[in-house]
Amino acid sequence: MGFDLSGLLGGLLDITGTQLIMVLVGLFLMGLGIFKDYEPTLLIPIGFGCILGNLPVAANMVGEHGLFGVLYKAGISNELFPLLIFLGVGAMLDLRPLLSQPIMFIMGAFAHMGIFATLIVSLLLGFNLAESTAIGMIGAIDGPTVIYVNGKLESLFQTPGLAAAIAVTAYSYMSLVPIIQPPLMRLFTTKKERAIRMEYTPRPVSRATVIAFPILITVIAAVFLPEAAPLIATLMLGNLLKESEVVPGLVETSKNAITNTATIFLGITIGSTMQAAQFLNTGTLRVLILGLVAFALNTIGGLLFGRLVCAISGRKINPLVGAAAISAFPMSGRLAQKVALEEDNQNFILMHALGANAAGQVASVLAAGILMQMIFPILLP
Amino acid sequence: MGFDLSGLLGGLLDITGTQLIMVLVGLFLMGLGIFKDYEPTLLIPIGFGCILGNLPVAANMVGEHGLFGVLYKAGISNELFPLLIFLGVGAMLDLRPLLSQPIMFIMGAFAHMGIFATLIVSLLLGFNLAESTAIGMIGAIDGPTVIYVNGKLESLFQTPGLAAAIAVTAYSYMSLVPIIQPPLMRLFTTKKERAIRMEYTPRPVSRATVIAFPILITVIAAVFLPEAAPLIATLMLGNLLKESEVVPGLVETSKNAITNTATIFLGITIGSTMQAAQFLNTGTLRVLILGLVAFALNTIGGLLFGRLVCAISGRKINPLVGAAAISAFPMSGRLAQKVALEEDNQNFILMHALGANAAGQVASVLAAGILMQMIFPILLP
Amino acid sequence: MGFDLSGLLGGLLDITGTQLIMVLVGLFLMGLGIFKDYEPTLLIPIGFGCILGNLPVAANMVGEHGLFGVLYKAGISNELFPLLIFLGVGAMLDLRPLLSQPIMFIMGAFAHMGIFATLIVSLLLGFNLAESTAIGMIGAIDGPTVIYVNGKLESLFQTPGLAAAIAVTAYSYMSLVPIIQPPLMRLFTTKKERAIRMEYTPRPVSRATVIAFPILITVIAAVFLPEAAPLIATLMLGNLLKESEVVPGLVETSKNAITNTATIFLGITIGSTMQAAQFLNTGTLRVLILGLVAFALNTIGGLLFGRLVCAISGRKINPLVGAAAISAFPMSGRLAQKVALEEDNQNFILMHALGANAAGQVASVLAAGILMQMIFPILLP
Amino acid sequence: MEPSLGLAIKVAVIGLLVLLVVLAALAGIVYLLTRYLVDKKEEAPATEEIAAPAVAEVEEPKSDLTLAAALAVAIARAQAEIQSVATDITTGQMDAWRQFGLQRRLNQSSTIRRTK
Amino acid sequence: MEPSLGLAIKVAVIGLLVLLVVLAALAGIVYLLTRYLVDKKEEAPATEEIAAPAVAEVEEPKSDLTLAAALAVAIARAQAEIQSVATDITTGQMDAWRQFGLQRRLNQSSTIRRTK
Amino acid sequence: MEPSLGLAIKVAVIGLLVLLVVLAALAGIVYLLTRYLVDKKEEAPATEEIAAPAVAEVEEPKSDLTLAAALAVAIARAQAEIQSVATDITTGQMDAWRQFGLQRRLNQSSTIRRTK
Ligand code: NA
Ligand code: NA
Ligand code: NA
Repeated sequence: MGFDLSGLLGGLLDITGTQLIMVLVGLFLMGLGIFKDYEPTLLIPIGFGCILGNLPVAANMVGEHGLFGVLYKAGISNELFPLLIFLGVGAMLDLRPLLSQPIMFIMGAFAHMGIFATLIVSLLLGFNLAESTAIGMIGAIDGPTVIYVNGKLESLFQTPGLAAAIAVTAYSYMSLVPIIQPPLMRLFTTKKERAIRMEYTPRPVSRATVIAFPILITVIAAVFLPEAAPLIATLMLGNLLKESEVVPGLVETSKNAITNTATIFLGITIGSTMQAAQFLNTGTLRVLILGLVAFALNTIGGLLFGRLVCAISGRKINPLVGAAAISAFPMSGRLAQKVALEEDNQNFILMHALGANAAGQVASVLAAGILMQMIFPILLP
Repeated sequence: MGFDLSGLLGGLLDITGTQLIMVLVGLFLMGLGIFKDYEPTLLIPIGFGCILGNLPVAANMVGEHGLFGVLYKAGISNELFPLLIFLGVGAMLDLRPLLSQPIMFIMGAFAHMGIFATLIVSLLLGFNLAESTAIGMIGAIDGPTVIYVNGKLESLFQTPGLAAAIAVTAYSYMSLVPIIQPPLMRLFTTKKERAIRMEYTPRPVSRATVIAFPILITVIAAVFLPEAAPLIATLMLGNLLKESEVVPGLVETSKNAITNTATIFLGITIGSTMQAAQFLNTGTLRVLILGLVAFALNTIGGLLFGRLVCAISGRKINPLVGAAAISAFPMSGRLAQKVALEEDNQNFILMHALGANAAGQVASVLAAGILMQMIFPILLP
Repeated sequence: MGFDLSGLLGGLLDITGTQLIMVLVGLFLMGLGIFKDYEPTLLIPIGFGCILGNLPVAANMVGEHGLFGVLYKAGISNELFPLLIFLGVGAMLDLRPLLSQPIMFIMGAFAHMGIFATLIVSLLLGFNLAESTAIGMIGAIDGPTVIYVNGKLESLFQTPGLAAAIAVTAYSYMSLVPIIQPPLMRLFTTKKERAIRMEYTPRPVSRATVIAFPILITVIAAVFLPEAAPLIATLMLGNLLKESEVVPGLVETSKNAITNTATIFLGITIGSTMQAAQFLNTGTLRVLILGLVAFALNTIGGLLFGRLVCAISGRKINPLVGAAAISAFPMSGRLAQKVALEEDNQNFILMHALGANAAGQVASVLAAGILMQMIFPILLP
Repeated sequence: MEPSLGLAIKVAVIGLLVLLVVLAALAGIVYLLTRYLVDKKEEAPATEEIAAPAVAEVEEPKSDLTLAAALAVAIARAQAEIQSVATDITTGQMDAWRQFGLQRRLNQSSTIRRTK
Repeated sequence: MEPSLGLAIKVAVIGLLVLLVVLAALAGIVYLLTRYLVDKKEEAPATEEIAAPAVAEVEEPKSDLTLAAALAVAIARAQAEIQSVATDITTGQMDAWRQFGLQRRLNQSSTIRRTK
Repeated sequence: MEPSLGLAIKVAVIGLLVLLVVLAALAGIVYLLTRYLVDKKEEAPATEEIAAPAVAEVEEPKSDLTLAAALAVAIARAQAEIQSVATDITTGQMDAWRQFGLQRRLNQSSTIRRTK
């Protein structure tokens, strides 16, 4: 009768201590999502996948014929899921606050300098150029973009488990934006600056403009940044479908069925790649720190440029808007508004901040494209 | 001019008598679904697939490049569709009646003894161990579980057409639960027993409990029953998403778009595997009988255990609740309520019966896992 | 520093003049969809795909691992997407106006003579038999059917870029039905004929009939037209699900999530096949002309048969109904009503026209099946 | 392998004829269907309607109930919307984590938040 | 390789016992969960409810507002439906392209047009 | 193949500059778009609005109609819900097959039954 008991209990003995740690990590990520409501659509599936990827069941799920293996092949290795999510993100994205204040585009550039700075720091810490680029991209705080860049560069990675570490770090920091940004906003601006009120006199945005913009930026990306163009293209296709106002069914399905399906599948599959054997090493710890550095530098860059513009404009621009020029849309824009209200409860900078925020979403993908376009000829001669 | 007439009429001459019988079977299954409203979401696609699988068109649909071939590869051979359906079932499943009355779990064990008994009977009738296990699983009355077990064991089957016969039998009996269970309920309990009223004093169930339970059972299954864990995991992921209450979009898509798509695709594909040449043999007839035996024994097992508990508890427990401890959720719980009302139109045992019913859903997947875990080391040394 | 500028600007130099023309074609198709509201669900994705397929990004998108390559393999080469769209079309199709006036079926035959006539003309213009058949099918004005036939015959095509030209022509003319049909309606009927009022005394249609019809026609197609049966089968499965009235969830998902997803994916992928190098040649121009001829001849055929029936019936039938017997459902039926109202603003022929229109949808798929059934034994001996 | 024009004409003519025959056959079949399936099935529900006259009577006065129900549902939904926002705004003394959590939900566009 | 009957009986009996043990264990775990997770978590929302009594008061009179809101939404939707049709019907002097465009939208069945 | 730190700095600096240039270009393009696409397109709908003043007048009194319509739809739906349940409960003398069928529908959770 021993045959079955060993079959049933064998699994228990196979679990290593590091796998237990990963199970706890998975539980922690799910807890953040469920009880703290931090990006639950991402963290619950990722945490769930992480748990399953580190218990004996993994043998039946991660392999080619397992659920995670099937999903990995169906949508991660070919980068379909991030693109489908971008289709939905585009269909939810409102670019009007940005299009009515085109100056906000410039904010987006400075709020992404952390990516480039972290690239250099990562190289100094021993990562190779491909790895450093992917690590820097964490600063964009944009899960699908990071997964996409990972997929393009993964074959050049040398540190074991790095792709999973980068993906999970990016998603984790996406959920921690409301924790990380406000203190930096208060630290790098003065009370007076945060209290600056801004006039809201947007240029009117015609239907033709909101339709022309997604097409134009797609064409520009398709010509100059072909490596990142699929991301821009799907994002802007979603936005175009929405702004065209003539295909509500396609918009509805893009926003809901397609995005939600891709989110669940991508989440559990990415979670399952967090294998203890590869994940728990100093590489992951460095990625966590470097990702935080990249994100913090992006925020600081945005704030400092905001202060510069503030000074130049004769204190007409609230520098908090600069910190909103990152990819976490519309979260970051709302945080800028929130911090501004702390100093002056009648200070409404939301529309400006959302404009900068939309610029940040566009800038993060462009940054990914520029970096890939520059390093590919070097790394893949 | 004969070239085309032969091309157009050739098909008619190719149809065999047995294929005509299968077309009638398909029509009958569809009729059950459409006119009798018996599990129409399953029986209409299965019946439709069965018709197409037995007419000349099958040559263009079943092969690798045909619609059924494509769907088979996309979601049956890799077991994706049953898992996706379980994701949606989990998102619809309310475990509170069970969690508030944990004693109902025990009911679930006895209402699945038919599976194990039928395994032995099947072996005596000449099926091999893998076949007998799959046939016994019909008793669980749970389509996705049966398809999943089929997929795992199919390579060990020797009887031609057995996998299709088992799958279709399971789905057919799922639809016949309201026909099969009530007479057994009346036969194996006394009038007095059926009239027993039950107090409903559930333990309060906290949000933490409804969230912790799906995670806990997933971990337990992932450690001890890795063969069935993908089923438990997707079922409980769906339930966790629902109970977390923070991801309504993911729940909505899981319950609707994902489940409905998988249901249509799985139904027509399973239906198309009912090929006359393999399906119409004595094996199928034996499967039909053995499946009925397994299901009936499950119900009887639940009822007898219910009577035992009834006697032990001093007639505080209505034995009908025991018959509800099967996987057909929430159908079986409602049938127990209905039969109870026949004796006493003020006797409300629905919440108890639904608790047992949820236990039955969990127990059926666990039974599948335990059996696979035990026989795999024997059959695949 | 030159390394990056060349990397970033290289793309610009690679664009050829013909590619620029294709980008303009893509913009034009999108403009038709967005600003003129002509089949925007098709033309926006197709136009978008066309632009991406002709810019440097194409290298990353069209290949096996690119987004378009992945989608092409997932749903075009195996013909999954057209079949999924037909599932949804079926779930939206109301056959009652046709079933209550079975005579309308006959109209459908004459309104498809353009397909057969164009086949002969195409052959005279130098296309081979497979090519001529596919070109003739454009006259059916039914995108999914044309894509499906393309897929079946594509391996026999000799003209480069022909499949893309045919697909895009079909979709373009689908969008131009309201431009092309009304002038022909006025030209080929007399004022008096258009003013004929029709009695509306439909036969009552029982639930059993609306359920039996989709099954019956599926069986007939599965026996006699196995090459086109997958199209008929998915169309009629969708219709059966709808008419059964017992599976609203499956109908909802078929009509929305499944159809919209397939529409977006099919659109951008078909658009991306419009490669300048192959698309811009005299073949495409001839296809555009022949497709228009096929469609116009279909309309004229329907009108002339309508006049014949009109005369035979003693002017009881308005010949405009004949022009509605094409596949563009319910567009063509509404156009017939509209033209009839021009002569007599109390003349309601909508229900008759919609009956003919539904017959046209069925007839176009049958025509495809008959042609394939006839030429396959000749071309693939 | 390349077929002659004659063959193409043959295919076209016969194809059109076959299409006509098939559609005529369908017309005939549908004629028979509508003729013979009509009454049998239409009666079944009819008898049911007769069998349940008491129900109809009970349902008539329910229209007020349904009006109330419809309004209740609509109001409950609107209320849920307003409350969820109100909660976010008025929770001054909540613990910081929970506050950020709610903030996060506010941050999401309403299209993302609401269930389809 | 083909197992004997004895083996099958062993599998069945032990399998049933294991199922019983596993389910009993689950019952025990759930008993502990409902016992020890109940109060701690239920209190948290309770204190919040106490912390925000002013909110509740503010919301009470809102029911009229929500009724208005619900009706407004319902009416707006119905109005949008009617208008879109009305526009199509009453646009006699529009340019031909736009007219055909609207026509096209009319042509689509309402199930296709409305957003799910 | 492993690039030097100098190369990385070059990539970072030039990358940031290129990003700045690209975004500045986009700002310029959008400035031009909003400047030159605004009036032309905004006028087109304006003329249409002028062209159809009679329509607007006709629609004004329709608001009562739409209120009625909205309520009717809401009530009809609620009624349908209640009826389907009522039918199930009150069909004592139905044939057994149909009864089980309805039972089956009752058995399904309402989330499954209702169309999304
Ligand atoms: Na983002
Ligand atoms: Na079940
Ligand atoms: Na059509």
